[in-house]
Order: sequence, then C-alpha cells, then structure tokens
Amino acid sequence: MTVRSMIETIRLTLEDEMARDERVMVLGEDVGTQGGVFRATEGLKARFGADRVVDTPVAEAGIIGASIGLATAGMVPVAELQFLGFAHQAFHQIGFQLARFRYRTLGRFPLQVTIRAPYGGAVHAPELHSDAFEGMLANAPGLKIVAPSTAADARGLLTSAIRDPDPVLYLEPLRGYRLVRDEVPDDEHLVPIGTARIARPGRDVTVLAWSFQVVNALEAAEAAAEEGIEVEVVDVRSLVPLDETTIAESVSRTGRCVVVEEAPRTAGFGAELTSTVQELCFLDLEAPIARLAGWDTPYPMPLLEKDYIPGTARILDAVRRTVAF
Amino acid sequence: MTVRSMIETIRLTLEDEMARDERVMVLGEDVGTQGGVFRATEGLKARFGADRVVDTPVAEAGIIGASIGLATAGMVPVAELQFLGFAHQAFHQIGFQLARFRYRTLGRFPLQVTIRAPYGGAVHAPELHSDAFEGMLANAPGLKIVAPSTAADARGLLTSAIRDPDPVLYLEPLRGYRLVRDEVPDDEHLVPIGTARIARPGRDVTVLAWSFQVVNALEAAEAAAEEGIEVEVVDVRSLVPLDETTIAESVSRTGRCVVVEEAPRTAGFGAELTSTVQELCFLDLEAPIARLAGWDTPYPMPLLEKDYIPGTARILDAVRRTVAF
Amino acid sequence: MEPLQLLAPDGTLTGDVPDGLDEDRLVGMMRLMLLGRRLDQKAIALQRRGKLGTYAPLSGQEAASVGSSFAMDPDVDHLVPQYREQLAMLHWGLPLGTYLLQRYGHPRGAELPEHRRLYPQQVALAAHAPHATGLAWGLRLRGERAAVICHFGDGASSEGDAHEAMNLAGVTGAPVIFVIQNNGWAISVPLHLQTRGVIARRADGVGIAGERVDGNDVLAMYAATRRARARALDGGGATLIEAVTYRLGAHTTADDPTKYVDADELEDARTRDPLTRYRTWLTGAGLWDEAREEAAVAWIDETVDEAVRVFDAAGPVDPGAMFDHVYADEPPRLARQRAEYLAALGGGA
Amino acid sequence: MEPLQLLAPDGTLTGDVPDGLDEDRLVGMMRLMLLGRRLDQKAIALQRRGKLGTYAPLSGQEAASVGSSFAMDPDVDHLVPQYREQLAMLHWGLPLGTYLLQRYGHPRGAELPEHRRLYPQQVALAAHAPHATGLAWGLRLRGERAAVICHFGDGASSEGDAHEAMNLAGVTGAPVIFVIQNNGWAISVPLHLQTRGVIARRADGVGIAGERVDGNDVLAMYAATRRARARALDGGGATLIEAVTYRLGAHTTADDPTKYVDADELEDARTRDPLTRYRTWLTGAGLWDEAREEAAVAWIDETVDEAVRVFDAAGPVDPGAMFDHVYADEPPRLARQRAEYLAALGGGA
Ligand SMILES: Cc1ncc(C[n+]2csc(CCOP(=O)(O)OP(=O)(O)O)c2C)c(N)n1
Ligand SMILES: Cc1ncc(C[n+]2csc(CCOP(=O)(O)OP(=O)(O)O)c2C)c(N)n1
Ligand SMILES: [Mg+2]
Ligand SMILES: [Mg+2]
Repeated sequence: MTVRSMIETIRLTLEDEMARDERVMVLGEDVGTQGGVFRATEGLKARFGADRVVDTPVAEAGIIGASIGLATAGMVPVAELQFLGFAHQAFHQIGFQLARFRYRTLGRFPLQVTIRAPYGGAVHAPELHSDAFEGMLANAPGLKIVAPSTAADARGLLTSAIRDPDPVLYLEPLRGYRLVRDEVPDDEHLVPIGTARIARPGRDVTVLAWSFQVVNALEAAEAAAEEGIEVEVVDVRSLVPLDETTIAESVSRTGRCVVVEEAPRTAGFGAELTSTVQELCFLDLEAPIARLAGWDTPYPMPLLEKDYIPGTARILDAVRRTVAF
Repeated sequence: MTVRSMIETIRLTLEDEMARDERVMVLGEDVGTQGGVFRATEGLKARFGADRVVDTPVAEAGIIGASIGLATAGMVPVAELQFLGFAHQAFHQIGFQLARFRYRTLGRFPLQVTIRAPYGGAVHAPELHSDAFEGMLANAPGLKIVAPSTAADARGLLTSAIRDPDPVLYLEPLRGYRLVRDEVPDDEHLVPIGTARIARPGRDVTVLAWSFQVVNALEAAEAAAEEGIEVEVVDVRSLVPLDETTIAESVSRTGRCVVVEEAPRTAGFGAELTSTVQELCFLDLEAPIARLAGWDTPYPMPLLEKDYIPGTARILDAVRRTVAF
Repeated sequence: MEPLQLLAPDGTLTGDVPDGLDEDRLVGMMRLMLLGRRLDQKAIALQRRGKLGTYAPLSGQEAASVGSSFAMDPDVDHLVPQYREQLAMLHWGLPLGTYLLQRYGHPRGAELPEHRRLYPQQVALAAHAPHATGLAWGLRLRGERAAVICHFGDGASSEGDAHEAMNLAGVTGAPVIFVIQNNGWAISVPLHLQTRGVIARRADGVGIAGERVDGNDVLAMYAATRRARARALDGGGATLIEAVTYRLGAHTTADDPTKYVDADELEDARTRDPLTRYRTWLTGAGLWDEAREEAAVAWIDETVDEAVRVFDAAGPVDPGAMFDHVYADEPPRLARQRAEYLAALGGGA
Repeated sequence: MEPLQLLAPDGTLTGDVPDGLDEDRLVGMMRLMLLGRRLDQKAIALQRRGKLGTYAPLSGQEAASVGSSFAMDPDVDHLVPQYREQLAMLHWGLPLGTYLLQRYGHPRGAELPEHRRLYPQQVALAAHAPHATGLAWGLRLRGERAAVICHFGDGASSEGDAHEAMNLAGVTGAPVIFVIQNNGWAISVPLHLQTRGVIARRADGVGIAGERVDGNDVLAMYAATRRARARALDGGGATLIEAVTYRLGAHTTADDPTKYVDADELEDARTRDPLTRYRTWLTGAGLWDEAREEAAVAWIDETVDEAVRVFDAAGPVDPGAMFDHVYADEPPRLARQRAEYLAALGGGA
C-alpha cells in the first residue's frame, strides 16, 4: 500500500495493465508525447512505444469508432476522451455502435474497450469542460459506466474495466485528480464492476453519490454527525450495472435517502437512483427521496460554478430536511 | 374540425406555418422532391420552392448546426431528422450547441429552431430506426421536448414549437402516423408547450405516458374499466418543460401511478417522471410507482419488438398490481 | 477526374485484363453479378408477400460490389459493409438464408460466419467507416498481413464519420480500402445536392491514395481494388475508390423512385448496365455462352430456393433471445427482467 | 501546393500590394498585430496573478487573423470564431475588457456586441463550422449582401463537423469563408499526426474554392480573403483558406510546450515571424517608423490598461445570473430552483 493521488494511480494502473497484456494500447488526443493534458499517460509512450500509445487526430467519433475496429482486430484499446464534454461528438459511436456490437452480432464481436474521460466541475474550466452527462449514456444498454471516488477504487475499477470483456466508460473526477489521495494497493487490485461501497456507515439517512460528490457527501456527513445525525454514505461507483442490493439494503435500513449528482437535475442519473430506490424500498421510506443536482441550466460561467453543483452545504441541508421530514 | 391522420396533420401544419411566416423553412434528408420518407413534407417544395424546402446532404450534425446559423440569420428552420435514431450523429449540436446558445450569449442569439423526428417502435423497421431516446436529450437544459399522441395535439404542438422562440424537439410517433386519426381544428391551433393533457379521467390509478404509448394506455384503461378499475391516463406530451401541476394533482388524487415509456428502462425519461412524482406526491402514494419501459437491452430484431416495448397487456398488468398493492 | 475504365459501355476491352483473373474467376464474377440481379427480383417478390421487411436492391451496382470483392481475399481480408453489399457479404461466406432472415427481422439473421472477417452490415451511414480504419490499423499492429475493405455510398460520404475515418487511416497508414459507391442517389437526393465536389479527390485532403473508377466496369473495379490491396499490404496505406455507378432500382422496397428519378436519366443509365457490358465482353472472349448463362441461372435459382428453404425452416423466434448477448455476464437487473418477461409469457400475457 | 506569398520572410514584396489597402489600413493592420503580441504578454501576466482562467495566446498567428479580418467588413460581414481569434473578435467590436472577463469566467464576459455580427467564441472544435455555413446560407436567403468568416485550427479540421460544414457550403453556395489556421499543432499533436493530407485540397473534395496561403504574410492573407469575399458576394460560393502558420507560444497558459516542441523547430519558426516581416516591409515602404511604433505601443498599453480597469470594475457576480437566459420564458421548475437557490443564499448557506 502506498498513498497516492488519483491521477498518479490511474497512470500507474495503465502502465501495469500495458505491461501485463501487450494487446492493451492507449489512444487519444495528446496522450503520447505530452502524456495527456492531465498527465494520466505520462511516460507510457517512452516505455511502450508509439504503436501502443497513440496521439490521434482531433476526432472523437473517429477515436471511439477506431477503438471498435481495434478491438475486433484483437487489441485492447483504452481510449481517452480529453473531457467528457467532448464525448458528445462521439455519442453515436459510444451509445449505438460500441455498446451494441456484442448484441447485434450475437456475441461474435465482443468489444473489450475502455473509454477514460475526466469530468465534473469546480475546476474553473472553460465552457463544456465540466459537463457531467453520465446519465445520458446510462440509457444505452451494453455499456458499463463506473466512476471511482478514491484512488484505491480508481485502481481497482480501471483494472477491472480494462479486463472486462465489454465496453466500459470510466469516469475520472477532474477535481479529485490531485485532491484525492489515499492508500492504494501496490499490486494487482480489482474492484468488481457492479458493486457499490459503503464509504461511511450510518443509521439515520443514506446518501447516494459517486465520483467527487462522495468527497462532498463525506464532508457533509462529518458535519451532520456533529448535529447527531448519522449519515450512511454509499459510493455508488458503478452506475451500470447498478448494485441494487447494497443500495436497497442501506436505504431500507435508514428509511431515508438523499441522491447527489452534478448533472442538471432533470433526467440526470439521480432520477434513475431515485426511481430504483422508491421501487425497492417503498414500504421502508419515511421521507421523500431528496434529489440534489446541478440546476436545470447549462453549466454556468466558472465564477458561478461553485453554486451550480451540489456542495457540502446543500448536501447537509438536504440531509437535515430529510431526517426532519 | 376534420378527421385527419397524424401525418396528414403534420403536413398541413407545416404548410400553414410556411404560408403564415415566410421565414419558416424546412430542411433535411429527402424532404424536398420526395416530400419526406413518410410524406410529412409532401407538396411543400412545389408550393414554397427549393429555397424554403431543402434536401440536404446526409449529415445530421451539419443539418442541426446549419439550422443554428440559419436561425441567427433570421430564418425559422424546421429541421427533419429522418429517424430519432440518427439524432445521435447530431447529439453534440442538439444538446450542447442548439440548446445552449441563448444562455451562453446572454440572450443575444435566441434560436427559434424546431427539430422534427419520427421515433418509436413496432413498425418492423431496421436497426436503429425504432430507438426511443428522448430521455437522453431531456438532460440538456435549454431544449424543449414535446411528443403528441393525437392528431389534434400534433397540430397544436407543432404550431407552438415552430413559433416558440426556443429550440423544440418535436417527436412524432412512427406507429401513429397513419393509425392515429382524430378531429383536428382546421384553423390555427396552439397547444401550450409545458402542459399535460388528461386523456381519460379516472380515480383509481394514474398512468403517465406520451406519444404512441398513450394509445396503448387508453386501451389498457378500457380493459381495466371492465374489471372495475378506473384508470386516469395523463398524456404528458411536453417532457420539457414538464407540467408538474397536472401530473402531481392527478397522482395525489388517485394515490397510485404507472409510468410507461419505450426507451430502455435504466435512466429513461420514465425515471424522471417517477422521481418527480415521488417528490411531489410522497404522502399521497399508496403503492410504489410502477415503471414500464423497454427492457435494458438494445432494441431487438423486429420479430421480437412487440415484446420489447410495453403494450396493452403489460400496462394492464402493472395497473392491476399497482391497484392491488 | 476521368474514371478508370477497362471495358467500354459497349463491352469493348480498352485496356488489359487485370492480373489475377483466370477463367474461373472471370466467370465467377459474372455468376455473382447475375445472382445479384436475380436476387433483387426474388427478394422484392418475397417482400411483397410479406416475407421480408424492407429490402435494398443492388441492381446497377453489381460490378462495383463484385469487382471490388473479387480483388480481395475473403480468406484473409476483412469486409465492413453498408446495407447494400449483399453480394460482397455472400462472397465473404454469409449464407443467403441468413441474409434473408436478417431482412425478415429474425434474430438468427444476425448470425455471422465464425471466421470473424465479416462485420455486420451497417445501417447508420458511415458509422462503420472508423471501425474499418481501426480494424485495419489493428491488423497491422498485430502483424497480420491482411487488408480491410469498407463500402458505403455517396450519401454516407457526407457524414462526419467518413471524414474522420479516412483522415485517421491517413495518419495511421491503416491497410484499408474505402469503396464509395457513388450511385447517384441517397434515397431521393441526387448527387448534385449531396456534394459539389469530386468524392475521389477527398483522398488528397486526407493523404491517402484516391482513384475514380467506372463502377459499372467490373474489370476496372477489380483492377483498382487489387492495386489498392497491394498498396495496403505493402505498407502504402489506405485508398479511397470512388465507384461511379448508378442505382437502377428503388432505394428500398419502401421507396417509389418514379417520384424523383427522371425517366430519361434512368433510360440513359440502363445503357451502361454493368451486366450487359461484362456479358458482351465475356461472350466475345469465348468465356460465356448460353449454356453458361443457363447453368448460372440454374445455380442461382437453386441457391435462392435453398436459402428460402433455410429461411422457412428457421422456425419461431426464441423469446429469450431478446436478452442474450447484451453483456458477457448478465447483470442482476437484466436477469430479473428476463425472468419477468419469461414468466409473463408463461402466464399467457 | 505552394502557399500564396506576397511578402518574403525577409520582408521583400514579391507581388503587388492588394487592392483595398490604403495607408491607414496598412498601418491599422500593423497596430492590431502588435496589439495581439502585447496582449499575449499582458494576459499571461494577468493569468499568473490569478486574474484570468486559462488564456490561449495567439503569437505567431497575428497575420493570419488580422489579414483575414481586415479583408472583411465588420459593419456588414459576420465573424464565427474559434477560441484563438481574440484579434478578429476585437476587430468586430468586442471590448477587450469583455474578452478578459470571459477568460476570467465572469458571466458578463459573455456579453456580445449588439450588432449580432459576432458569434460567441467556440470551444468545441469545429462545432461552429456548420453554424457559419447556416448563417451564410441564411444571409443569402434573406437577400443580404454579406459574407461570413469562420476560423478554426488544423486540429479542428479533423472533426466530422468541419467536413459536414464545408460540404454543405458547397451545395448551398453559402457565402462563407473558412480560414483554417494551420499552426502546426493541436495542443501537443504535430501536424503530421493530425493529417497526412493537404488541408487546402479538401476544397476540391467538397466543391468549394481552396487556397493555400502563407499565414505569416498579412498581405497574402488579406489578398486571399478579399478574393474569397468577392467570390462569396458575387454568388461564387464558399472558400477554404488554409493559412500555413506556426504557434510560437504555448497552447494555453495551462500548457508547457517545452515538453513536445523541438527547440530548433521553434527557432526556425521564429525566423518567419509575421510581425518582423511586415514591419520590415512597412518601414521600407515609408509607412512605419519608431514614432509610429511608439504611438502604437502607447495606444496598446492604454487599450489594455483600460480593459483591465473595466475588468476590475466588473464587480461581483449577480448570483441570479446563473438562471437567466435558459429559455425566453422561465418554466416553473426552473423558477422554483432559482427561488430555492436565492433563498439559500439569503439564508447564508
Ligand atoms: C446516420 C444515418 N442517417 C440517415 C439514415 C437514413 N438513410 C438511410 S439510407 C439513406 C441514403 C443513403 O445514401 P447512400 O449513402 O448514397 O447509399 P445508397 O442508399 O445510395 O446505397 C439515408 C439518408 C441512416 N440510415 N443513417
Ligand atoms: C470537440 C473538442 N474536442 C477536444 C477538445 C480539446 N482541445 C482543445 S484545443 C485542442 C487542440 C486544437 O487544435 P487546433 O484545432 O489546431 O487549434 P489551435 O489550438 O492550434 O489553435 C483540443 C484537442 C475541444 N476543445 N473540443
Ligand atoms: Mg447513393
Ligand atoms: Mg492548431
């Protein structure tokens, strides 16, 4: 175990997987010589060569489309999208080609492809760089979506994603790249996709969050504890497939639930969680499930962003209201 | 009033709006000489000329992107996407350019743009032609989304959409094009965007549906009535903005709710409705809100499709279970 | 940019017969082209009887499909086809019965040959073009000596994906051949509304080789594709072949081209019929005669009838098939949905 | 394809001074180019002091921006810019203070001139290219005699949107000019990994006019753009101008180019500095001297200082601004969110 930042862990994990399996290759804008605009692929080109660490033209649909072809040729592509906000340019390739290839070929062409994309707000980035639209892609069957909030999970989920026989969208919290630091196993470490994690146990209310919002939720839980409210924070971490068991068990126990996400509220992934919880825990619910999200506006100019995405104060407030209901 | 099919009504409404306002133009693949693959624009080129009824190259992002530019030049484009399944190629232009232009220019560049797209299943169409992914776009603030289920509403909502100062995605039920026929006002008719419609009153359970699923819901309601269950069918018809008042009032009255949609269940727009209802009607709910949707698989081969999308039998079954809960 | 032509419309050979075509293969091309023409008729008839969903006829484009396919080696090379490449798909080993089942909407119609050198046909225009680039690039990375051929239409060539795929092929040196079937139409939209450019010239813009070929001349299509394949295998990278041809039939069985195709233009196009042209030359060269034509027709009818038998015998759809192959391992939520569905079936819902 | 050049790198005039450039405008171009160079320095300094977010310097590309902008008429024509076109945007009347506020992330930085001939700068690469086509097409439909100029980079030219926009411009005859700033880099990716093609040649593939121009030669850029504008206004349709230039600075203030730019290559590029070249010629032609340079510098400093004053005076952000302009009419749900937000602010959360 070594304490590492999330970005360092991602880099290390990519290196380990590339060393382990020579079919693994990395492609994307600026991933080669530059080592990625956030340094997630630093040093990989020097070690593995330009054939396995490839700077591509600026063409997101082409990158994902080519990854499909590469996978059917027997490579294991790990494509980087520089920001999730530019995944939209590749939306048809991700949601309707990549996700469906196994299904439409009756399993003849499975696609072992990982897409890495940093996302999320509060880093004072230009327009479109902070968008959190994971919920849109969650409606595309065949795609898995994971979003770690700790460095250890970053390692475990990235390893699992790369080795998964199916396409996985792996979301990295921009804000947590350097801020998040924790003990990371030095050796091979896998976190099964499809499992949530109880990040903090508590009996009064369950907060469901993923990616950087878990950090906020834990902070809010600290503050709530001082008021005598014991918050259970569940790090959803795998959006698709969803660990309904862990989630339902927690909410049934606490009887109350707050869902937190960064996307605009309407039709975000929080809606899926809310719906799932009300279906599975209806009789145990003692208060409406509170949905916290970005407002129903486009992502605002940077000086306003801290008020756009939910932060500790809003989570704490929702926790209080839910407990007091 | 004249009894008309939905497709005929759409054609007529386009013609009326083009006659009324010379800025209105129609563009898309095959909308000109051919009059649209479903005949929605038949005769328009002959009447209004090739400058206002334009056959475009096959390039969906280009069509929507150009519509943005056309709108800022003072035209009122009504773009046709041949099938919603090909809106994905234009996803970045719809969700992240079109929807945000007013916001990011502080109102300097509002975009009076309508996108028409047929969608929905059970018409034995090839792959990707039946996809119902309206929920994905509902998470893009700035875009309005409407989906009529009657010919009268098709007229009222299309007129409103074209005249709306903001971009509207107008979804047409493929299956209802010729099947749906009802009394349509001959003169100007507007249905305000953002209003739901009680398609059938009832006291026992509310079914929320839109587009062709309203037809199924009404059929199920007939059948339920024979069993003594009075179903209230609410035609949501405006997904964004949502008429929370009508919906909440209905569910609070009946205490029970079934949501029906055609998209895959996970993270579909049904999740948004379910969440909204549980937030607004929590104390009145006597049963969990039942969510009916496509299964969490890609849209299947045509011979299986009738079992993929919810039909009358599944709706009736959900109604029974919800009432019996 | 004058299209490459080896056979004049009247069937005169204006160049050399390309290397690689012995009598067998010259005759084989004729037979496959004929099969295409007759398949259209039979399939349209089946469709009218409600046995197929929509069918996309290929009449007029037989030479472009067959010439480009014969220049590849289906035992080594890969095919990434758009929806109008039934002949190329058959050449790559797709059973005709499977093809028909696909058009019928039967899940078993999605079965592809085990060799995995045949991609599923693509419905989203040009969305398969980057797949072809990636596949070819991957073959090169894996050290396999093989090329990829990818067909799409003039309409599809307007899609952003086409540009991204060809440009990426340029920088990666991927051994891929894009055959753009410029058949003059994208459903009802004629070429001059699709583009004002010369499609073959796009090659210069992205740094790959480009050729403009008479797509109704099976020998020219063969020669150009063969050259492109040699280039691809020798590390010379990708090629764009614009096959200038003409769609003689409807876009699909759901389409009525009399609404938008000028009758004179169509008549004129018929004078460049790829079948007539090739048959004339082949006959003159002593490689084709009535006996061979009859034998071919018999073989074709047999092939189609056999396919229809397979088709009819496919049996009912396995309902659970809807849930198969979404993921390698079925997640619990999906398993529950499958169970719910099967239970309801059992319950007669 | 040799780029058009009117000024050799040493400042020798090798052709004629283009029409339309009197002394005032020749000097005006120099002043705006100089402003660009100094703005980079000042903005980078501001950024280091935490006053700006990331800033994208334009050094090296002054001639391409200024020459193409001066050839248009900002009182009539429209500008649809990518993010590195601050000079063009200023030429179209954007106050520099507003530009700085934009880079700072202040909502008021999104304020555009009332004349509506200036689009917001685009961050999504090439996503604005189809807007430019549509705008130009619309102007033609509305009977306005005006053209549109749209800048983007070599990287952006790989995006599907760029192809779709240019092809659509071809078939609609839209009066639009695409200026592709080929500055050799897309962040860290050099041109030979971006494309193996000649970007200007893409024009042939989509049927618009194409020119390859020395982008460090302000006179050549002016001449080519002026010609393109005349063509556009006369119904001759769209033009693609590839400006062959070089990015002398970092991609943005967040970038460290020493990691990937070869020092010798950069040194070599500096010998083609557009400012030096133009200043040399202008001086030789008797249109520039130390006094003018000093006056220009004084004007620039004043302009920038004034902008920084505006910037500093912008005041705090109006919190409700987050909810403004989503729709013409605020839907109830959004109104409730606004109220909730404002209430929480009041409550000190
Ligand atoms: C991305 C996408 N957009 C639209 C369509 C609808 N569509 C089906 S075929 C067609 C025309 C295609 O023309 P072309 O590429 O020339 O091929 P052809 O049919 O002539 O063989 C269109 C627009 C589609 N299938 N995919
Ligand atoms: C659609 C999209 N993809 C990726 C990015 C991230 N990105 C920002 S600038 C850039 C490089 C652009 O290069 P180029 O177009 O040559 O313009 P330059 O920066 O050289 O002016 C990239 C990849 C983006 N902004 N938009
Ligand atoms: Mg065609
Ligand atoms: Mg560049």
